[in-house]
Amino acid sequence: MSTIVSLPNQEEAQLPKLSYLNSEYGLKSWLLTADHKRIAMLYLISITFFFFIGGAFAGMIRLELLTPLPDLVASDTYNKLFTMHGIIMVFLFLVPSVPATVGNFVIPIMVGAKDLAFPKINLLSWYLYVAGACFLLYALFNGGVDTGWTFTTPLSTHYVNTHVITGAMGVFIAGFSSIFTGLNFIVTIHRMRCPGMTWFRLPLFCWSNYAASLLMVLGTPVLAITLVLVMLERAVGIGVFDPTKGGDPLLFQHLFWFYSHPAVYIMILPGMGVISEVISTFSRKRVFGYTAVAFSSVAIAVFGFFVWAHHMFIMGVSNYSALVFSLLTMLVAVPSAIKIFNWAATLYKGSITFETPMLYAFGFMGLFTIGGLTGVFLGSLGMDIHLTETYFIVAHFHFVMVGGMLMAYLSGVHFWWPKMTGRMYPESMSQLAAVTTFIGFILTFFPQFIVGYLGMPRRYHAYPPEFQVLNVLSTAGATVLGIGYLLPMLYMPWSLKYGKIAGSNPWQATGLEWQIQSPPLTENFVDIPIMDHEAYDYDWLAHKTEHEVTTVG
Amino acid sequence: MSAPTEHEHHIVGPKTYGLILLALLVLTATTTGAAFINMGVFSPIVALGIACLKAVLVILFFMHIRYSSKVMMLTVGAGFFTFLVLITMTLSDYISRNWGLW
Amino acid sequence: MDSQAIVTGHADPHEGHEEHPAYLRHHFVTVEQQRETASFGMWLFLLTEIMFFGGLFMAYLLYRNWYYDAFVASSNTLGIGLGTTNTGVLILSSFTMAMGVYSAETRNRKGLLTSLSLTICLGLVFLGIKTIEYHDKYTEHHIPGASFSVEDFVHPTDKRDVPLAPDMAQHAQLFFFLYFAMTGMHALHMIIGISILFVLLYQAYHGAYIDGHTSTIDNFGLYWHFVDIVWIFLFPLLYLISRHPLK
Amino acid sequence: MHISPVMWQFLVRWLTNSALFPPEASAISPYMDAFYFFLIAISAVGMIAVIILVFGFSIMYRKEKNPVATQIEGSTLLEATWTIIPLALFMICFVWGALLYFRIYDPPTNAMNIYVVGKQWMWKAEHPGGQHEIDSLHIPINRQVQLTMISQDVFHSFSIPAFRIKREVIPGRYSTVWFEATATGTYHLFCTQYCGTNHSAMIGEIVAMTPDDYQKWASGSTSGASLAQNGERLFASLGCNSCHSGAATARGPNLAEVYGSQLQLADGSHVTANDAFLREAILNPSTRVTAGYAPIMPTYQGQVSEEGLIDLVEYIKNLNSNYRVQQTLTASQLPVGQAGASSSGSSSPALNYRPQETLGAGHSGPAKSGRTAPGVPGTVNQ
Repeated sequence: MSTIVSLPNQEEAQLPKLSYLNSEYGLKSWLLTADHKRIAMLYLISITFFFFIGGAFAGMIRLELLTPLPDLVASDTYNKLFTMHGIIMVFLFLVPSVPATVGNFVIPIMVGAKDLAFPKINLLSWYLYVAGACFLLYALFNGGVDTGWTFTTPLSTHYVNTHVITGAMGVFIAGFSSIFTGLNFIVTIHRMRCPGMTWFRLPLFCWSNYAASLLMVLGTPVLAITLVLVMLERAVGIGVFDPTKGGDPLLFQHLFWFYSHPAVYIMILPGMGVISEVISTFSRKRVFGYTAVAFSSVAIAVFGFFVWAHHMFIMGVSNYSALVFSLLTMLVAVPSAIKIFNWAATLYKGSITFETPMLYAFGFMGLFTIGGLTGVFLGSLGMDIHLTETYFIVAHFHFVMVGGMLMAYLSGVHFWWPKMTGRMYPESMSQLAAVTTFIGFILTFFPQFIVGYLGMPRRYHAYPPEFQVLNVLSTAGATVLGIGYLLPMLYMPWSLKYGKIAGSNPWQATGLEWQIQSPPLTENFVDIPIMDHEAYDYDWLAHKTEHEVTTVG
Repeated sequence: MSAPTEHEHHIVGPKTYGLILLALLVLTATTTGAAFINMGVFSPIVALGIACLKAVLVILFFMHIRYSSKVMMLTVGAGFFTFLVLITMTLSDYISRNWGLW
Repeated sequence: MDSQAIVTGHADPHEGHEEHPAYLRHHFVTVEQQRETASFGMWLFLLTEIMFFGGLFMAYLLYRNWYYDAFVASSNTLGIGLGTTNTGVLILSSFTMAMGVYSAETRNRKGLLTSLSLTICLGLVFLGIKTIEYHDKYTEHHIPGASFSVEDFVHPTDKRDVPLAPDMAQHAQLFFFLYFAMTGMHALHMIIGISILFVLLYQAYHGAYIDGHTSTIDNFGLYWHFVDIVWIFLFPLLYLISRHPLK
Repeated sequence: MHISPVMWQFLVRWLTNSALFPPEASAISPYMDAFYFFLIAISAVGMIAVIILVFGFSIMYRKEKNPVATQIEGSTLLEATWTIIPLALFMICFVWGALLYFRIYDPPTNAMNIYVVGKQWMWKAEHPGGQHEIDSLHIPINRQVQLTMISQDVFHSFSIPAFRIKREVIPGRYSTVWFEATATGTYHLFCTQYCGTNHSAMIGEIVAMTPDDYQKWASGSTSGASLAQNGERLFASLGCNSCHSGAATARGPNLAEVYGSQLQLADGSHVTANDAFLREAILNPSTRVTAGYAPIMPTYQGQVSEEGLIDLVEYIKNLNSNYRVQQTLTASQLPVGQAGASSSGSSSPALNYRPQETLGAGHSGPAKSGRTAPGVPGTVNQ
């Protein structure tokens, strides 16, 4: 059976009279809303804001590293730059990026619900996010934090005199924001599915966000208590992590990485969900091996809790447990490989078009593959000794986080932009942006693998001159990358007013969210839908569109 | 078939609550008494065993898990499982540290 | 606009009761769904609480193994009597709370009011006893930090204790820090719980929760029982398991 | 097109001496690089596979060419394939990596030992012969060198890219790493664990020399007293010898030839007396009490610097007989009064401490143990 793609005639399409955007007006109607779509918009704005703050810091870091000498900024300033870059990018951008914006917007619609299970808690989690962000901004404006985003003891507790407590408090609060988001998603996916929406009819985006939410709910509290202990140790001087008082600084690392390694999967899993949706939609095909992809998400989430000590291989953990953790690390690499190959196989015999989300998705697949494979370098014990704490590891997690997650995020934002706003983004412009981002990214971070194997340590303010050429390349790439990220900032707002009217289903995608008007009504569905077909069922979609054509005219 | 697995609401009566209360108090007395008997390495095991028993009673009856759906039981299990992962995997490092030179 | 393209019928699984009670939120279909959703969410929140305390338990286990003697000696300075009483009190309060849930389900306003107020009282008793214990620690200079004195551990007053070497005695501070951190965190949860209880009591007094919509009471009950469970584990760990140190 | 001269200069410099790998200057580096190439090969294969699939399909099945998609459910066989093959490859990486890891972190028995102390923001190396260096380390080639490292403040990390070795330097605990340099030359020494303001200034140079040159250098730059000699002086001035005199009735265990021996502890367990154990025994004596002795030793936490501890450890390592110990003892043996006076101003909790009869079965009895407590002078700094 086959499907003929016929994009709806967008000249005839018009914006619906009533939608969640114009149901109420005024600032109050936004700040006190319980509508998941509006909260998603609030998140979108605040996250973008912090992304560009963090990006500015990254730019200054790259500028400093243009020359081997410590000439642009003082070393303390530099330390604060990369610390705030890390904290903001991890806790204020990457962790909430896809779940809190795209996920918040589409997950309730995908499962056929009128809202998330706990709309007020959803709003609360945004306010918590803002509160945490305010703490971090306060710390920033009062001179920042210079412990590195890992708050490593005893440095953070006894040897720096910056605003560690404020910063840690900010992260603590932001952590609870993500806990509540995750809690909301889990409950929604469990309890709010519409009739007929069985687990295996869920879009894969729901599966991966579900897995990520499990990690949020179970992992983040450990970070919270760890930060509480750090704050207490700094304020009152209790010695839980202080070797001179009999504490063990490694215990901090254990507790911290128990959250912060799963956090990596919190960041990447929702991105994988986006890729599944996009690849399927633009190759007009059901995702190859749906169950395999779904279960690999869960497998990643579960294994994710067993591998944290691979961040500590050279830090004096027992070599026996290093062995165990390395083995488990190898296991957790497998589900990611499965996903990649399934996506590739989804293209087979598809009918592929190359709109912007698809381009970003291809970018994701390439960069994430590199990132994942270099992760195997670092996961294998011997190689880790030489590579860890060098620029190799910096390049590795930027390939996963920026090359993977950020690509997926942009892919998702472009993909659901018509649904969110009712208007199309300018296609050619955004394709340019996607390509620019990809090229800039490779140019920025690939040299860092080489300079890393050469032994240049991370977090270095000044470095031996022989590393300069590679660093110059990296900085040059960073400028291109920056342009790639600025472009959407220009044309996305533009499209709000001048973009083509999207119509309800511009991509001819099968998800429930594409079967309702865009932008949707506040209550999403007039009546709770009944799911009567599998996910990614393009034949069903074809029938439906034919049916409409016949009925309409 | 509505997807959310719905589960009829079971009302636990005061008799059950009373029995559980009695059991809990007795167990508390037992564990305190046991603390005064020297059982060597077993005294912590006994104490924690009794604690687990009490916790299970509270969860099953006071918190109605015994009467609620599989998903809930699974959820509670998952929580304690993750907790055990944290404890065991971390301690595995500390325990095995002085097994060898390295 | 095909705003409801795939809606092929009304979604309510059992067409029986069309009349929706006032407390059914717009985005739920049935009361059952709403109740189950609420309690499921509460349980997930309790999972986060488990992991939150988990970090502290982890630290306690580790340092108890490292500085066994210090932990034994300091644990023996805690009053087992007060500890046991508190455990009993807390279990009782759990019972009264459960009874509160029961009377809410059976729409018994009087029972609800009495059990809620009883729970409040028992909770306050618990906190009172805890205050006494804290005060003892203060007078004995067992509060870690500046005023901490190792005297009691290098020259034990208690016959059960063996004297500790000065360096080991210093590590008693770790025990007491963890003691205050864990019991303090627990007490904080109690305080929050009691303040919520006051609100519930007020609302119940004005006739809430006896119209069949008991989710709030149920979920608060879950929270209260969880706090109880935390104490059920703190009690043996801090008070009991070190009475007979292994020689 | 026009390249800016600066850019051009960089490119030329890079292309002329473009280093993709640090020099292979240690016995381990060839193994490390071999493993590296293997991993690169695997990655290349995986990468190429993905690229071929993605681009191939994108070209073959683009909409213009293939307007009609054919729905395919999936294939268990394929799933199994790309589960098992990556898993197998990763397992090879795991085993190979583990072997390499143990090769690097398993110290040889007869290596020459150098002590390294990291502090914000410098490296201090101490050779057994008493040569002290800062931010540099001179070593002979073709000789196994083991580093016993400790940090005075925060986490540091001792990294020599040219030797492909790196090890965290931990506060409050010895960590070791070893290498065997194979080529003379000067190499980078980095602190790779972020350690505060001047992290990037905590660098130094490794000077690998031929054994003769090393001998010349060592004899030229010795500070006079070897570590063991410093240790002996410290041992006496701390009054350790008043308990650890080696006499049968001594309150402290006999330390002669204790290093490397199996000790039975009060709790019945056994430990090997290595550097870490000795250090721990000085700072937290009562955590691991030797069987048959009372836990009466005061802690020297905060009284001896890490260098001092290293001296003591090195001294005890080389202590073969108690002859000199007793010599110094007779000189410093004083009645209680003067002992107290000599150590006045630095009263330690141990001064008026009485052990209980109940403990330490078979130790030499409380009567004596009460009489003279070890005099504890103030902070020792040499």
